[in-house]
Amino acid sequence: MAASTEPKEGPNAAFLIVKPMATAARQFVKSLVRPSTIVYPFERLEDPSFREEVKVESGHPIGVGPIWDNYRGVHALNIATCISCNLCAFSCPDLCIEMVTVPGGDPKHPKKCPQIDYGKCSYCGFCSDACPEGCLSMTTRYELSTPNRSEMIYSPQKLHEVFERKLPMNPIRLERPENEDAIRLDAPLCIGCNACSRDCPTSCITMVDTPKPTAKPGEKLPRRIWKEPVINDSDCVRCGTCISVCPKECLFWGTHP
Amino acid sequence: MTVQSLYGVAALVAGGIAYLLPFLPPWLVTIIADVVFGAILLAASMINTIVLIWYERKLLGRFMDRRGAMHVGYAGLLQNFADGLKLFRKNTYKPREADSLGFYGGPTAYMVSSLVIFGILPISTGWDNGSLPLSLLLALVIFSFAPLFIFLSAWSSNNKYSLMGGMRSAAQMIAYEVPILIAVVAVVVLSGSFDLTTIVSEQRNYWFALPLFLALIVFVAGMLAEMERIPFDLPEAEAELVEGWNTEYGGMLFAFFMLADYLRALIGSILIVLLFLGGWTLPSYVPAALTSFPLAGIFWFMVKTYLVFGVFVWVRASLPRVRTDQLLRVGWMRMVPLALVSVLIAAAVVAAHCLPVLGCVPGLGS
Amino acid sequence: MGTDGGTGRMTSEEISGRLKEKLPEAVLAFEELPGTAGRVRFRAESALEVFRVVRSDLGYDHLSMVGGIDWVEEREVIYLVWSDLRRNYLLLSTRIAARDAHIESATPVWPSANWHEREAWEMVDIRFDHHPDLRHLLMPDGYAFHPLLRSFKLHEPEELEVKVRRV
Amino acid sequence: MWINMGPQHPMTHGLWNLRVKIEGEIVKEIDPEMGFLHRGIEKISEDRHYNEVITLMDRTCYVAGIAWEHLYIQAAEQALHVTPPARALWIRVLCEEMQRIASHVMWYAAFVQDLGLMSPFLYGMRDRDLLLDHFQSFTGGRLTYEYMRVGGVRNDLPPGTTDRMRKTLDWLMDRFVEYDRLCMGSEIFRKRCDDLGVLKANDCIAYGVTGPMLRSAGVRRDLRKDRPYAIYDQVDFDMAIADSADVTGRYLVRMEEMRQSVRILRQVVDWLDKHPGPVMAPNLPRWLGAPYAPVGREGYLLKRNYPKGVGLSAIEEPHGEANAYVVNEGGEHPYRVKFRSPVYVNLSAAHKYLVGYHVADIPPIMGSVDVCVGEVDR
Repeated sequence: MAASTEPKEGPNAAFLIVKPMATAARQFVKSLVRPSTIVYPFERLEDPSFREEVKVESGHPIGVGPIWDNYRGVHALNIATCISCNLCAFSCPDLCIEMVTVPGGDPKHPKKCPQIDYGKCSYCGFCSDACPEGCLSMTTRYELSTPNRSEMIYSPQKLHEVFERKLPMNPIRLERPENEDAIRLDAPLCIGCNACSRDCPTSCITMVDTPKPTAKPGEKLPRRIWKEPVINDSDCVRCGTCISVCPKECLFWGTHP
Repeated sequence: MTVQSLYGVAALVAGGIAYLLPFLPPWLVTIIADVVFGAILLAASMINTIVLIWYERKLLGRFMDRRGAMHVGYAGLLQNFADGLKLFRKNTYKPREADSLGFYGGPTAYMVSSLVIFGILPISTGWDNGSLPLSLLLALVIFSFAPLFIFLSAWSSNNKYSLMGGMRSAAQMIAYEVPILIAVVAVVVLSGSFDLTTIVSEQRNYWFALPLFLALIVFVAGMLAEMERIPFDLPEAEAELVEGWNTEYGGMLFAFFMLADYLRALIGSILIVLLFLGGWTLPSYVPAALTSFPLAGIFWFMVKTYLVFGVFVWVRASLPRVRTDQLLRVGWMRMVPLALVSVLIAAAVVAAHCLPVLGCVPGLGS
Repeated sequence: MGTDGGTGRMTSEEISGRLKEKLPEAVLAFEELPGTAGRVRFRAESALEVFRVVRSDLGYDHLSMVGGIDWVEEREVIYLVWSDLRRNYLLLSTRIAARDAHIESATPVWPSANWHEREAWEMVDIRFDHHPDLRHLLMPDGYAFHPLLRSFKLHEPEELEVKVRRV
Repeated sequence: MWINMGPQHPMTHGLWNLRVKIEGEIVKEIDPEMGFLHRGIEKISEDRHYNEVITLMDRTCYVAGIAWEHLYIQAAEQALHVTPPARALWIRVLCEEMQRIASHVMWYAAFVQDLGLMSPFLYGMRDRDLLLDHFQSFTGGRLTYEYMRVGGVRNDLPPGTTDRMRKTLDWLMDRFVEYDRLCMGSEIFRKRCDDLGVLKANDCIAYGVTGPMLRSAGVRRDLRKDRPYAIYDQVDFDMAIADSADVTGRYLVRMEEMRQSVRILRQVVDWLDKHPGPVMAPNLPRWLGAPYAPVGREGYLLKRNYPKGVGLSAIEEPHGEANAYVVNEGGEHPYRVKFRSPVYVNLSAAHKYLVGYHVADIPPIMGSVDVCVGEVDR
């Protein structure tokens, strides 16, 4: 049945401005005690003492809660645990993450950590979902206004400063699908060059010797180092670095073993 | 004109000048005293207007479940000065095709014509500058200059929105002048005088709001239209006309309009207090302690004025804006008859010399 | 789709039967499409007849959207129609050759096609014949490109020539 | 005299231009100009992963973001042959109905402000904030939620959400009474809105107008009832109908819809309390699963013969009926995404309900259409 939406009272009842004025007056009296607004820079919802004072609870016009922990604000980056896997940069729909070198890596393979341009960031949280180590996470920090546009670019060090403030970090970690694809090796193509193992951010690729087949008469064995990568599947974060560095394109995504 | 013809504050000033500078001729003393008194009036009205804006912001804030201005000065009292300063620093742009004289002269004349009325309105006994037997009429006449200036500035800003706003403004003000004047006639009939001081002193026993309740309603509605406040703010209906007739104005010229609007709001509230709510007097049965402290007259006058303005704010917080044709229809077809009825009531009261509820009242009529 | 959407199989068969009976040549195929009564592929040349039949005989009185899809060599025009009577959607689609892509406008049958067709024209470059007002809608006047074509690549800044209309 | 109402004009909630030809105060002719906010969302979608399109959906309609997510997700799931778990469907309906209330409250605030009434604007914003708080508690965002994923929703509700929700719903029901007092109880409001912007049922159907505008003309059409998607066939609610086909009718329909949404939400919350479970479909392909990563070689998906498909979804968005058409050609990006925005269509009939009224009537009429330019221009 359709709900009745007919007005209860007719439009031309005498002097109907009384009702709205009474409503406004009621609101006036209510807000004389305490208006629903908060004086923002001085009172903050996330401040426990303020919440205690105004007894914020659900249904109260001041709000149903603090800044919740899964708020998607400025990122916090723990440089120490970052493995430079590039997954955050890959998953960014706005291309606002750039991997920049930070001091601390070995000179041959410098350590790279995300630098985020908040002028472009859409705060979707895909990077923090993608981070396999949980070192890049969004925090409850929401104030980043600045008079200078270049200050919107947060270097890894600046993101690490956010991390050091111990703000609440996004508690939600997404589970990986069980049938997740894994890195597979097209063995006949492999030349055993060690590039994948060298660049693997989690060091889950080890090169193992493969037996060199004996050459049959008339057949020429390919020139290669007789080693093949073996991937420790439980450690692999599926960043695809090995695929991108492989010179022979012999690594590819395959189904779960 | 001699010194003796002045009294009240102006006389005080003149006396002071004559005491301090005894060598000055009396006519010069009078002129200086008038100028000084004018400056005091200007300052008083300006400060009152700005406080009025603050008052509206705070009140409207509470009606809207928020706080209003609160950071500059105590409880935001200085916020308007800060806003004014900002507007003062701003560049004023004139549209290329706009007419200079009207564009700049309109707001100035609007402002000046609003300020002039303050020289006429008695605030308390011993305040006003001389007795004007027709002060009420003069005040209303100056008050009704405004549509002309608004239309002038609207027309000369060469903007379609401004033009429409100016047209609406003129139409609405003319439509509401008539019921206002008729309602005032009711008051005049009851008090027997056009002098505001006399009108107030005639209300020493009871306020004219009681017998002339209809006239009060008409007058309040008419004043809302004259001040262009919600629900009658169609000339500057920001939803369709951007800012109505002051669309093209920025910076200090906009501040002029803004200030003049609130000046007129203040004048409207003062007129309502003077005509219907007993001015600076309280009814005679009120304990004497309430009326005998120094400056009691001004105090009660201000309290009443601000309460009346609070009602305007209340209306603004709870009613939407009406449409032009509805406004005009209400003005001509409801307000005018109501005002006429109230004139009849006033005449009946005067004729009977008695009020059925309050009993016989001495000192009515001629 | 969470649920089947209330499309009865009977209705689909009925619709396809009616269409084949009325328009034996114009209708090329009738396919199942979850969430709708079906998808009708028709010949672009007889578009207006199809619209008339769908509108008046089948009772699909409400045109939800018109969209163009660029399949490089040809372009597809989809019409999503809804029937208040049957309470389901029907998808009409037709393919036209990419060069000189044009089709009869649906505005005489469904007035609401007006803006949809303007958009499809400026986005996918499908000209709608006898359209009352085929102007740019979302793109600036005088915009020479058709952004939703596959040949229009993102990340390549284009020179814009915009003619500004004066009021 | 032609006047331009927009693109920077208080009447245009968003960025568009309504050119109006007036004679005196009467509107004689109109010509809407759109495209000021055109961002090419359909084009950008062709360059994004299926899940990444969701970030665009929130920005399509900035007052009903999650409804658009719902719309897109349904089409994408159909195109990709993914079935979400039941709890995810219920959570999506929870989101959509919360969004409906939030959007309608926002509409109320803006609409009443167009009539010059400021205080309900702030009441509306205040009450909407409660719903945004709820959204933030489980999606992490207040306006752009990025919550739904192909195959479910990103995360489950945090503990205590349902209880907080119930309290909020009670509070909101009281506020709806207050809204009605301020509007329907006001003679001036009725005078302004009665018999204004009339669009009769046959015109509505001819011009494809949907949503509250159509229902206010007495046409019984609500996709939640007529073509129940997600779990709308399992909840009990009424369709809001009015007969007057004018601004008042639209107001009444929206007010009633909010009450019905509260009714749906109460049922949804009860269901969610009783039925814990997963919120993501298991066995999603890796590139749809949670952490996204480069696919590696070109054509990886094509090699795997991922099934092609076409997805068509239709939801009753707060503004009306929205459609999405997603073509999956087996790639990691959608081949084509086409949206039908209800406001776009409702606006295209503007000459039917604007011509002949006063200039002062334009803001309330356009306000009653509930224009959201983000979804018109896309």
